[in-house]
Amino acid sequence: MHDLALNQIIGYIIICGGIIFDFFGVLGLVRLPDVYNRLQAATKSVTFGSVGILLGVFIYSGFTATGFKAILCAIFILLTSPVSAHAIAKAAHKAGIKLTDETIIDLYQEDKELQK
Amino acid sequence: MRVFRWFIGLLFIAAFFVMNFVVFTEIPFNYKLINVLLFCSLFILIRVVRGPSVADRIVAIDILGILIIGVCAILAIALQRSYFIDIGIAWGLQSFIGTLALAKFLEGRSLDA
Amino acid sequence: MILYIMCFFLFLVGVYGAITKRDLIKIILAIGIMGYSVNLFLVLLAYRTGALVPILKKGLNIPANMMVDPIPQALVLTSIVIELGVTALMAALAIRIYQKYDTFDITKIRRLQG
Amino acid sequence: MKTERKSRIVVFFLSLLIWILITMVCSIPSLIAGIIIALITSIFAGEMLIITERKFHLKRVWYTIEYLVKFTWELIKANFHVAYIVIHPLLPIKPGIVKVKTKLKRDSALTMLANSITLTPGTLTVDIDVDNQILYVHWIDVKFTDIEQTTKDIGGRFEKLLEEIFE
Amino acid sequence: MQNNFPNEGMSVIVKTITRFTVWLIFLYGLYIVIHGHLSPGGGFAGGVIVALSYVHLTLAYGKNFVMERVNKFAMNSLEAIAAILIVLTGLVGLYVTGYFLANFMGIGKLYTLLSAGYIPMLNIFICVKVSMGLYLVFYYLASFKQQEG
Amino acid sequence: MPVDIWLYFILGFMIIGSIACLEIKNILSSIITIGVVGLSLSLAFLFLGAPDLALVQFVFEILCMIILIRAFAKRSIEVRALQRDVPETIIAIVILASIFVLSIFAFKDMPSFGKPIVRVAERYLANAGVETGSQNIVTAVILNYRIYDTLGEITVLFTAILGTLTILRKTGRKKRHAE
Amino acid sequence: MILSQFIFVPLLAAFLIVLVARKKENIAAVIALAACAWILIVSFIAFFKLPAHGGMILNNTSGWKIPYTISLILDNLSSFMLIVVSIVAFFSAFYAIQYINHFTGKWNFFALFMLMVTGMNGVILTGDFFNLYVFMEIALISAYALVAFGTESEELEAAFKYATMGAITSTMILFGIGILYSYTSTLTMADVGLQLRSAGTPKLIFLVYGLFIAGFGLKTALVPFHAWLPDAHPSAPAPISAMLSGVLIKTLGVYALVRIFFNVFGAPTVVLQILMLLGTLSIVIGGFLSVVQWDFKRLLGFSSISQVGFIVIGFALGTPLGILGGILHLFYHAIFKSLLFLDSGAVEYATDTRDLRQLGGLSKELKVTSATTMVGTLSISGIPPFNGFFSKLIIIIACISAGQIVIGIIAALMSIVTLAYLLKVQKHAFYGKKGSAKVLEKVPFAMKTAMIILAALCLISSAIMIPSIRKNYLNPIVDTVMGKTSYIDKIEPYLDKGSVK
Repeated sequence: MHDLALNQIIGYIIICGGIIFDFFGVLGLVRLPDVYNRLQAATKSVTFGSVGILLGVFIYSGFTATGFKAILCAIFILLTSPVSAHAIAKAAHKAGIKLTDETIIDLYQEDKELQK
Repeated sequence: MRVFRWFIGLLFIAAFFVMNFVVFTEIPFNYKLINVLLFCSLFILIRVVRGPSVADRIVAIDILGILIIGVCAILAIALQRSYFIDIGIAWGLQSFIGTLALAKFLEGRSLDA
Repeated sequence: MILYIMCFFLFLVGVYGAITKRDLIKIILAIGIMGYSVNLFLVLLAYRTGALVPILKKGLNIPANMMVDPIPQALVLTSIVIELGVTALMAALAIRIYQKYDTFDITKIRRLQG
Repeated sequence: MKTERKSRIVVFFLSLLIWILITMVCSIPSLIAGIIIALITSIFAGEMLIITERKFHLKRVWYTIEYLVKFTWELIKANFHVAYIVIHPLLPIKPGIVKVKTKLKRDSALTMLANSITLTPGTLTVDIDVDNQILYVHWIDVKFTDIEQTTKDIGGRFEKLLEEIFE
Repeated sequence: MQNNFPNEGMSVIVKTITRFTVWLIFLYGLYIVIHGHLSPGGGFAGGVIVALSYVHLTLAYGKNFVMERVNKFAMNSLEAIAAILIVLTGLVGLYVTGYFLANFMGIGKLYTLLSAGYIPMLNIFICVKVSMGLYLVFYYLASFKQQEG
Repeated sequence: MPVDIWLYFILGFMIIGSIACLEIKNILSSIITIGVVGLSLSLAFLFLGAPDLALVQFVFEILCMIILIRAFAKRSIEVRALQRDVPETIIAIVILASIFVLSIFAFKDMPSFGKPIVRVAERYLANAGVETGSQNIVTAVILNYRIYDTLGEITVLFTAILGTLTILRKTGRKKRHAE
Repeated sequence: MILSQFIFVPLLAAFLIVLVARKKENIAAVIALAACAWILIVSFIAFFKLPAHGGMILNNTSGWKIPYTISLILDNLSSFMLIVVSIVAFFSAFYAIQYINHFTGKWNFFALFMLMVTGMNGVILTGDFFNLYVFMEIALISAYALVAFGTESEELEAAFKYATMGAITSTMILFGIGILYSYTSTLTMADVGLQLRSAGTPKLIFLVYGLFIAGFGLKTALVPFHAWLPDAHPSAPAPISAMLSGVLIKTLGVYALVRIFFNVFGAPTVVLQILMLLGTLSIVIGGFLSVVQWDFKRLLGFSSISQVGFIVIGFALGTPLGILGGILHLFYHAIFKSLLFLDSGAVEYATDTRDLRQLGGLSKELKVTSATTMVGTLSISGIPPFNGFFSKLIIIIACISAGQIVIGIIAALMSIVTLAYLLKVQKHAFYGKKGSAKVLEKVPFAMKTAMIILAALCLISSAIMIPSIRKNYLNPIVDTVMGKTSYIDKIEPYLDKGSVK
């Protein structure tokens, strides 16, 4: 850990932060009660975590091929991961996977029933 | 009961972190980070094996894909090779497509319509 | 050595699935598991402790005994592609069988019982 | 037809840019290969990036930067929110699916809104109804169930900025 | 871009993002192919990624949308042509050096794009063959209807 | 790198995943589980110094998953008995267990992990860059030294694709018209 | 030069068929037939050129030397196998020109056919373990697809069963190759043999033996692994049945077993005993099961299991006479079994059924088919002027002279059973009472020609037994198999032993 330049130390700090958020994300994946809540925790935290790691790599390695690849990857994740979360949530709702008992309101279900 | 389980889990996680960062000092720091990410994938395995519904498993595989991009990135700076990020990018791109296919199928539509 | 034995165990899990399951898709999956185990086995053979990826780097003269064995990797590359081919073909067969019998259960399909 | 050509040109230059950035080798063969590949990309997959005509304003760049800053702030907040929920032994959640009305019309604006909603605290877009301009949002900690209040609380954060950027 | 089949495919969000990602995936596949001899990857991985970019389009927009843009017959023919070209490469090697499939081109300077003789060329042929073939397999498997026949 | 510890972990992961995959009753879940197993295999390749394979395994895994999803038609075919008769299963398990126990003795002769015998590949590693001009030695092996294998590989893929198209023809036999 | 033709000619033919013949299907047959004829001619040229090269032509691919690359190796045994494959392939293709009119997708058929030929040629010629696996997969995958060619439900099931079992055992073979690689760090067969010779026999090698016997034994359809054959062979179109039964099980099974266990591992006694046991079991079980069949092609399928048993025990005896018998029976069985399958195809073509209970009295209407079937029957059951007699006689004599009298007696008795079940075919299909099935269509010209020529070959090929021919052409083959290490010794000078750098 010695003789690191300043940008490398900052990079490592961001990477560590990213990993911690990754960890919270998967913890949420295990702990939360139903698929929608899990999606909430997992998508947000893991996306942010991985983007953090990639940003850390960018800062660590500066304006090199590694850095730009990391940025490309980060942009891609930021764009696609909410979309896949949306696709899964919609599909799960259409497939009739129940929300947890703690749910207080489900307007989507009501609207779907109205349309029929 | 819930608090009790929370406490057991906390002990488990704390044990891992202590082992990783305090006890084993000879492992380089980068690899300790990878250890943490692999530990995370253990939770994903739990969700895959237990997951009551199909959607839970889809979430798990999607998250696994994003998680491993982090592993690739850390390997890239640990080994000083930029092509590990290539694999990470491929991983991100393709796992998105895989998730879309699974979601589309779960929705009850055939893949081509 | 324990890694090799675990690998062989995974192989046997695949064999178990392939000979005891009675669902066409599960049989295909079991064959896939066997393929995974063999691929992993081959790559495990190639690894040398502390060795690097077999890709040269400009301005860095890596000695030959500091890189992992490339031959098993080449073999696995081929074997992955072959597995994909077999999977696609078997999936096509399974779709066709499903069309004829409306089931994937091989006990309801006459000849596959044996 | 015209938008298609424009789209192809944009894709060509973007591809070339990305090629140069990710290879970082400025030799002539690499550049030529990049140009050829960008051409192939724009021919085979470049026709759908831009589908509508739009004029360029300097103002939009400013709003984009503002959006990005706000978005990053919300993203960090969202993550601390998740961390708080996950660590808490009793899981303080009150989930539900609510409706959000929006004024946006364009596909790209709606998509960005949905993505932003997904990545901000406690919300997740479940479905989108383009005709009625309604988003169905899963909210991990439901505060209001009324459509107007939810619209203000969830959609209001980004709607204006996105309207300026995309419409 | 005009979409004659607006009701097929997935929701608007997915369609919009697909517009942005498809060319990126395509470009990335080609990058993997061209850099096959410099970094991991090569014809097979790149070919699959290119095929998957079209699979992605099919998933998001439905098959009719894609079939307006590509020609099945041409894809099948291209696949066969690429395969023939690979064998012909081998024959040229046989003619020039006396060994089947031997390298008949100069090997160039190490670490540059134009090195490794016939390897980049073969990578491109393999990419064409693999991508066309695998997309066709996906297409035929996906559009096979249970009721027919 | 503590590769062997990671590999114990990943192999355990894969074994649990594959057993789960074979025992889960819902087929779509099975396919997803095998996807997870394949992804972790790809991770193992990454650690074992084979990024080529990690990439190829990963993309082929996704394609396989998509093909397999397509291979079963309806969502409704879910819960059913998956096992053959109990005696058959027990016989199979006993036979496989005995093979496993016997194989343990055989595997004692293997060179230990991390210290393989490398004879032929030594030359590839030393000379491939100069001889073939390829920076990536795996590519040099598959596309120059052992390209004949790759020709075979392409042919396998071609055969499989052609076979798939053949099997999915609408009608196989012509109706006999001269009756 | 001459060796790579066996690979690239059928390969190019297959690719060209896909490219050109999709709209005009008749071109497919022309291309396929031309390629088959080319291979047939070249295989004879290679066979007669071989003695001038000292019994071994070695051709490295890609310009490097073995063990750093893959070599194509032609010795007496592989050259002989090439001739067998190309003869059967040519006549099957010729027969298929008109037979395949009853199916759709003519170009698919011929492309897959050529790919199967490529795979078998590759397996025969290669000198590398992994390459053997790859080409075996080509042959097998095309075989799976061709078994399901008619896309009727039975065919699909048979193909699925075959594909499942084939895939499992192929994986086993790959695992065995992996273990061998870990121990010797090379893939060239001769080099593996050299390394093992110096290393002794570790316990690990027995695991490899087990995996290889299971793997190649299934391809050979030896008895505990035979379950796929009686389904797969009848389901395929008749020319493919002829190819599968005539050459595929021999190339991928018997040839690979012989090449690996005799030439590379030096014929270990354990393996020979196991093969002997499996061969005997195959003869008995296959023979008795085929007596009770009522499906024409299924009966022939079981008969194949039984006859392959003869070949395997011939080789497993390990004596020169036994190996000579094995080789001869391999050749003869390829001819008469393909003839019989083509006959059954002709019957099916004409009457649309294969059920012996519905057939009967066809000898007047299908004269050529009836006559050629008679020739095939006499050959397979070992009636003197026909070829089957000699090979079976040699195998039985070899058994007795090697001291395995019990097996010799079993083999002798089982050849009587062979006669019994084929006479059943004769009685129920061609002679006897007229059955319910009617002749709907005449057997066309190409099919007739192929059958007549194969029937003639049944007689002519007995001429190999003339002592001078036998001495010049068969004994070198026996020496190749028998001289336990001559394969390795011959290749050793070609091995590049240059030190690193």
